Amino acid sequence: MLDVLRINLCSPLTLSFALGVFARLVRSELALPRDLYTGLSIYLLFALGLKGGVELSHSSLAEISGPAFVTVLLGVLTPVSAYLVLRRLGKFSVSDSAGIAAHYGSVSAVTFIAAQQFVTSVGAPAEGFMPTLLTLLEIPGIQVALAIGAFQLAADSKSSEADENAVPPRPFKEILHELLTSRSMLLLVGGLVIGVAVGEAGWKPVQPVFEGLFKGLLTIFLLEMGLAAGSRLGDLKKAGIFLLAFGILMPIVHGTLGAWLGSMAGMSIGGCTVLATMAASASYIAAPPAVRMTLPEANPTYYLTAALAITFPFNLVAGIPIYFEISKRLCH
Amino acid sequence: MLDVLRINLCSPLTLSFALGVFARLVRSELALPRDLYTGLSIYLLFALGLKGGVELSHSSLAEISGPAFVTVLLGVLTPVSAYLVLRRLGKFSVSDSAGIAAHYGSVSAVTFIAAQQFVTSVGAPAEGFMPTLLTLLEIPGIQVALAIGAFQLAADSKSSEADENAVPPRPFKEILHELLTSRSMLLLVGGLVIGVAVGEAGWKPVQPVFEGLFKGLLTIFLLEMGLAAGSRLGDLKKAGIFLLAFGILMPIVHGTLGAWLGSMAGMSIGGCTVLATMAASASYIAAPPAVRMTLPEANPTYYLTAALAITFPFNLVAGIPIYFEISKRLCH
Amino acid sequence: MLDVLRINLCSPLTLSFALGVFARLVRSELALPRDLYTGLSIYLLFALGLKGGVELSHSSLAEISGPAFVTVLLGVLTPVSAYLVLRRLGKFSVSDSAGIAAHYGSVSAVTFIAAQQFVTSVGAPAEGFMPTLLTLLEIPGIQVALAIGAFQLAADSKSSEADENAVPPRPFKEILHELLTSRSMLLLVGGLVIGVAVGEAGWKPVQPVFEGLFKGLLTIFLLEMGLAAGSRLGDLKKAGIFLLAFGILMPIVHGTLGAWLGSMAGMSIGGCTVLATMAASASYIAAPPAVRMTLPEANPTYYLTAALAITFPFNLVAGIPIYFEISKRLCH
Amino acid sequence: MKTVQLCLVTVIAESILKERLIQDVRDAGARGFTITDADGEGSRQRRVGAILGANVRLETIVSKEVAEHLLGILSAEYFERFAVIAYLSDVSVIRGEKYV
Amino acid sequence: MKTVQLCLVTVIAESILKERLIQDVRDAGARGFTITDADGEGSRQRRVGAILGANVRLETIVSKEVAEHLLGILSAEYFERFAVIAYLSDVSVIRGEKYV
Amino acid sequence: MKTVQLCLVTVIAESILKERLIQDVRDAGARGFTITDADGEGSRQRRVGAILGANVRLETIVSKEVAEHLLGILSAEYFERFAVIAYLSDVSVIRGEKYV
Ligand SMILES: Nc1ncnc2c1ncn2[C@@H]1O[C@H](COP(=O)(O)O)[C@@H](O)[C@H]1O
Ligand SMILES: Nc1ncnc2c1ncn2[C@@H]1O[C@H](COP(=O)(O)O)[C@@H](O)[C@H]1O
Ligand SMILES: Nc1ncnc2c1ncn2[C@@H]1O[C@H](COP(=O)(O)O)[C@@H](O)[C@H]1O
Ligand code: NA
Ligand code: NA
Ligand code: NA
Repeated sequence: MLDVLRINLCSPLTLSFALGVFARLVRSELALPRDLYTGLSIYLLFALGLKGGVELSHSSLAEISGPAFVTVLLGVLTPVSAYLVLRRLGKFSVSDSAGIAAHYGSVSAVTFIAAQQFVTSVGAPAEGFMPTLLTLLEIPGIQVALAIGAFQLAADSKSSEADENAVPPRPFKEILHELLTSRSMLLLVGGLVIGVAVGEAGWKPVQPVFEGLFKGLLTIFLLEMGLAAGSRLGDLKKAGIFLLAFGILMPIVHGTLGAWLGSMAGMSIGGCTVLATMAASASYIAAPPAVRMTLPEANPTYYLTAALAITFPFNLVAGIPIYFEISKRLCH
Repeated sequence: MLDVLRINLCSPLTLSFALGVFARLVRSELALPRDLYTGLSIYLLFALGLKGGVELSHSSLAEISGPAFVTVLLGVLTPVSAYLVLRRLGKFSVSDSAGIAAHYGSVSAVTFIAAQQFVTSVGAPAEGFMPTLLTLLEIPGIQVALAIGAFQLAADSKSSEADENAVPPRPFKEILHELLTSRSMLLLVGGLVIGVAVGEAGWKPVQPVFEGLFKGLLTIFLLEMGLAAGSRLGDLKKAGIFLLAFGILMPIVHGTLGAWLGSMAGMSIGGCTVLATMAASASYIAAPPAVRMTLPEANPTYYLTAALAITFPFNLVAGIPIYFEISKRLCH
Repeated sequence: MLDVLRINLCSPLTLSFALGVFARLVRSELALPRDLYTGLSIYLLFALGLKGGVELSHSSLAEISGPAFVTVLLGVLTPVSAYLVLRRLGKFSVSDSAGIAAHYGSVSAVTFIAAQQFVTSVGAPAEGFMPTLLTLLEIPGIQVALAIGAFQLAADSKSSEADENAVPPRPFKEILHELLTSRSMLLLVGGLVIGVAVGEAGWKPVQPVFEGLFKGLLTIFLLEMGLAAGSRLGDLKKAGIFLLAFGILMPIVHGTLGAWLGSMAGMSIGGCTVLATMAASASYIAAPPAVRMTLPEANPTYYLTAALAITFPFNLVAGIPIYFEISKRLCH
Repeated sequence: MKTVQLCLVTVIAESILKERLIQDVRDAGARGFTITDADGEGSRQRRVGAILGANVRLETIVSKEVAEHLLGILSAEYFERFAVIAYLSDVSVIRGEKYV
Repeated sequence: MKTVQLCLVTVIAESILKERLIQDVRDAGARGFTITDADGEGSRQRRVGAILGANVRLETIVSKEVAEHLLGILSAEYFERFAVIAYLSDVSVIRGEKYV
Repeated sequence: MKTVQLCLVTVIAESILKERLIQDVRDAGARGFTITDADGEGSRQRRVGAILGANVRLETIVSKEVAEHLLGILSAEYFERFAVIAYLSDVSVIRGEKYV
């Protein structure tokens, strides 16, 4: 376990995230150009899809159906559990609860990648179709949480948030369209399809870019993530002790659930670990804009701080190894 | 032939172009940052030049002179044929005809690269000096077409486009200077010269970037090309059926001409295919700004739609294999 | 010696710098997007630090202490010598002298890299801890020169530059903070620490990006440096003959001093050459903004032209080989 | 040269609203607009950087009526909930007919 | 603080004209200018993206005369054929002499 | 819609001053600001490109008093030594209380 933690802590990924946080703490002017950030996230999502597609071309529908089912199940369960905890125990407003829940119902691609790297490095690689599961998990969670929010707000008409004179112009099909055609979905799914279509033969010539550069560019991306997280540390106190606990305990609950469902679906230890990490992770690429647009009353400080400054580093440093240990016990 | 088509269709290049078009069709907000586009085109042109230079350092003047001559010949013939077809048959205005002809007289670097990839993948690599021919073909066609346009406009003084009170400030040497010092020329020619100077020894250390990453980055570039083409599909009806036919048939004519002249100059099947593709392709890097500046009355919708949304995908998908088949018959 | 010069001249680095200068001379519109420049410099500094850190993890404190000491010594001596020459012989104003001295007291990362490449290519690689010395030399020189400037300005209160009603808001600790938390320092030192922490094991997966792409991306960066230098050539006459001589002779003096101190500290020929180059080089990443902020009266035309358009190309083309010859004689 | 007095409406808003604002501007009857990227700070915290994007700055030259209409839409839809401000200034243009 | 009333000319134009506009601004007698990148839409279609570039937004603070002169150049050279608009507004500056 | 007349201060400055200017704007009492990147040319040479960065364009809507105060700070600290200009224009906003 300790050794496993070491592997994780001493990876360039974790450390360059830490460097980014540090840079903000010492009030450095270090910043990645915005276009570089956009370019890197486009690259990472597309590469993820392509590689996943090539690997998918080796696996049969039979193998996937089970894991796919439990993944969608996680996409429904996790936002609900997150919402209830935040609303009932945390006493957050409907909008805030639904907004945060949307992030924890979806999945963080970077955390997913870190988990993939981890299981490979400890010699328990995950199934080839994991990126496919990633695309399955990305959207439902957001939709479910936003639906809960909209429904609740409509319900308690006495609440100050009742007069929805701005939400009508945001019908659900519009939100769904935005999510389905969002950059991350298009690049992931598009990459998957292309990967399946071209197979190993077509993959070879582009492999140097989409596989060879992957970890290095991810390291640079994590520097930027660290900068973004670092600039949110100041908001931790605003977020409060409850959200801090939530950002650490909720992932463990969701992770355990994910590992268990994964083992039910007969996945390998590596696969369970990655699925657990997906369930435990909080999205900060697809979810934030969707929530901002649809639940503007939800306070971004809460969901961004929780997802980016609490849960992401927790998963990166301690979460993934924990989910690995849990998976080991569940998939004997 | 079918197999050849498959190779071409299932390449990541073609498919990520298609993904870009698809993204526009579903009205996705996916977009590459402008600086990424610029950076990628700078990389592609420079890498093209460097690699070409290194290969050029292996070939003798004797080998090149013939192919070089027919290339320049193509640079004079293709814009004239294009202009006449557009003006006489298509009844386009002088400016529009000259503007479109400038694009078809020049060459598309990306189409050129795709042809290079193709002939290599079918085991008929082109001569090492092809990038040199590319630089020879880029400019003359634009110049010739712009000259025709300016001359015609000056001639029929009764035409509404006669009062050239804005063209005088655009003397030809100025336009020529712009073209010769344009980004694409400098990077291509500069790369060639550097490549020749450093040779294999100097090439080795930079090869991982300028060769290793080439196809992968080109794939990303084609995603952007697809986005640009996709956003022009709406203009297809404005462009009209004639331009649609022109964008497919003119390349075949120019391609056949190119293949034939190539075989006359004793080039290999691969070389003829690439030369044919160059002749058949329409520039959308060097030509558009030159035409916009010099013939502002020419409607960009026509030349951009024809070059980018019709001819480019046609060549990418069907054109190149066709020129290959033609070349096979012409050279032996 | 001649052969050595050839190696240096025919490297893609030197030639693409030359291409950039040429592009400006022919008034081309070629320009790298600003974000690309920023991205590349972030990459180069971070990669430099990482690689240095991994190598540092192999060397002992004992080996480093001597070289580290002479490096800091150079950081104190070179700005002073530069200041005195400029003020006494060059009759430059206090601000201009201090401003230029700050650049020559610090070090140019790109020149450092070129020197590293050079000694490797001639088969006399430098010690693994050189990047550590780079970080030691970057800041002191700037600080010393700015201190001299501020002190002098305070002193001669009759000088027109006396009324320092703008400098008070720039206390030294603020300047020091800016320098210590500057992008280049954070990435270099951060990279070093990460490199040491992850060691060879963690380095492997990111090596393709941070080592494999290094020379190629540096080539592109030098294209931009060439463009920047080229756009300053016009200022050469404003800079005047003295600054031209200074930009060539001062480096030779500092280089000789560096080589000698290096040999005193028992460094290898390669190490002495690189240390000499560091002493001889003039910073144009860390120094310019620091000087601009702190000594606004100093004319940027002087320090930028001297550092970028005179000393940098001189070192790149002739300086490095010269320091190598000197080092060969000193470290028998 | 004969110029016409028109109204320049400048809107600064968080960037995720970009496409919606463009639609609102068209709906309000504007004949054109210009957009630039921007950072900023206001009653809400400093808007920079990656995750949620920064701001956009949208300018449109319109008639007094269209300006009024646009301000109406903006304050109804955005002012309370989103990081959005808008201000009016007088500008003179030639080819006045182009904008109304 | 004593301020002077001057004329701010803002020009929005398709980006390939950038260098030509800068020359025109200098020729018209302006002592300086500021340029930012922009997207936009007008009588011609939405100007974004890669191939032909988008727009530039050029500002220059000048005297009434220079402003008139500049508008003259712009409408003669560009208004019909290119995607270009220009508008005037009043601004007050200190150091008025700097701009004329 | 009821609007209030306020003062728009636009500052164009070399980009290394960005953080210092933001501080000055806050100190002067502004409630917010908007910043865009810009290139430019003036009495000092053309400001573009890499080494020292180009310009930033900062806008802040403030009361007449704050505007006066801000101009005072700017001219004391920057006008002589740095590439900085500033100008005032009148704008009308709704929610006037937001800015003062
Ligand atoms: N007083 C102001 N002057 C200029 N821009 C402002 C001002 N107040 C707000 N803004 C801009 O409007 C955006 C949203 O404002 P707010 O909703 O107050 O956070 C900010 O991010 C700024 O870019
Ligand atoms: N009414 C307007 N308000 C603001 N900007 C405009 C307006 N009309 C046009 N523009 C800008 O000027 C550019 C050229 O306009 P046009 O020639 O009408 O296409 C457009 O791309 C817009 O950026
Ligand atoms: N007359 C002007 N109109 C618009 N912007 C100007 C003007 N003069 C100067 N500027 C801007 O202010 C910056 C600094 O001006 P200067 O200190 O005169 O070099 C320049 O880089 C321009 O961006
Ligand atoms: Na999750
Ligand atoms: Na052609
Ligand atoms: Na030095």
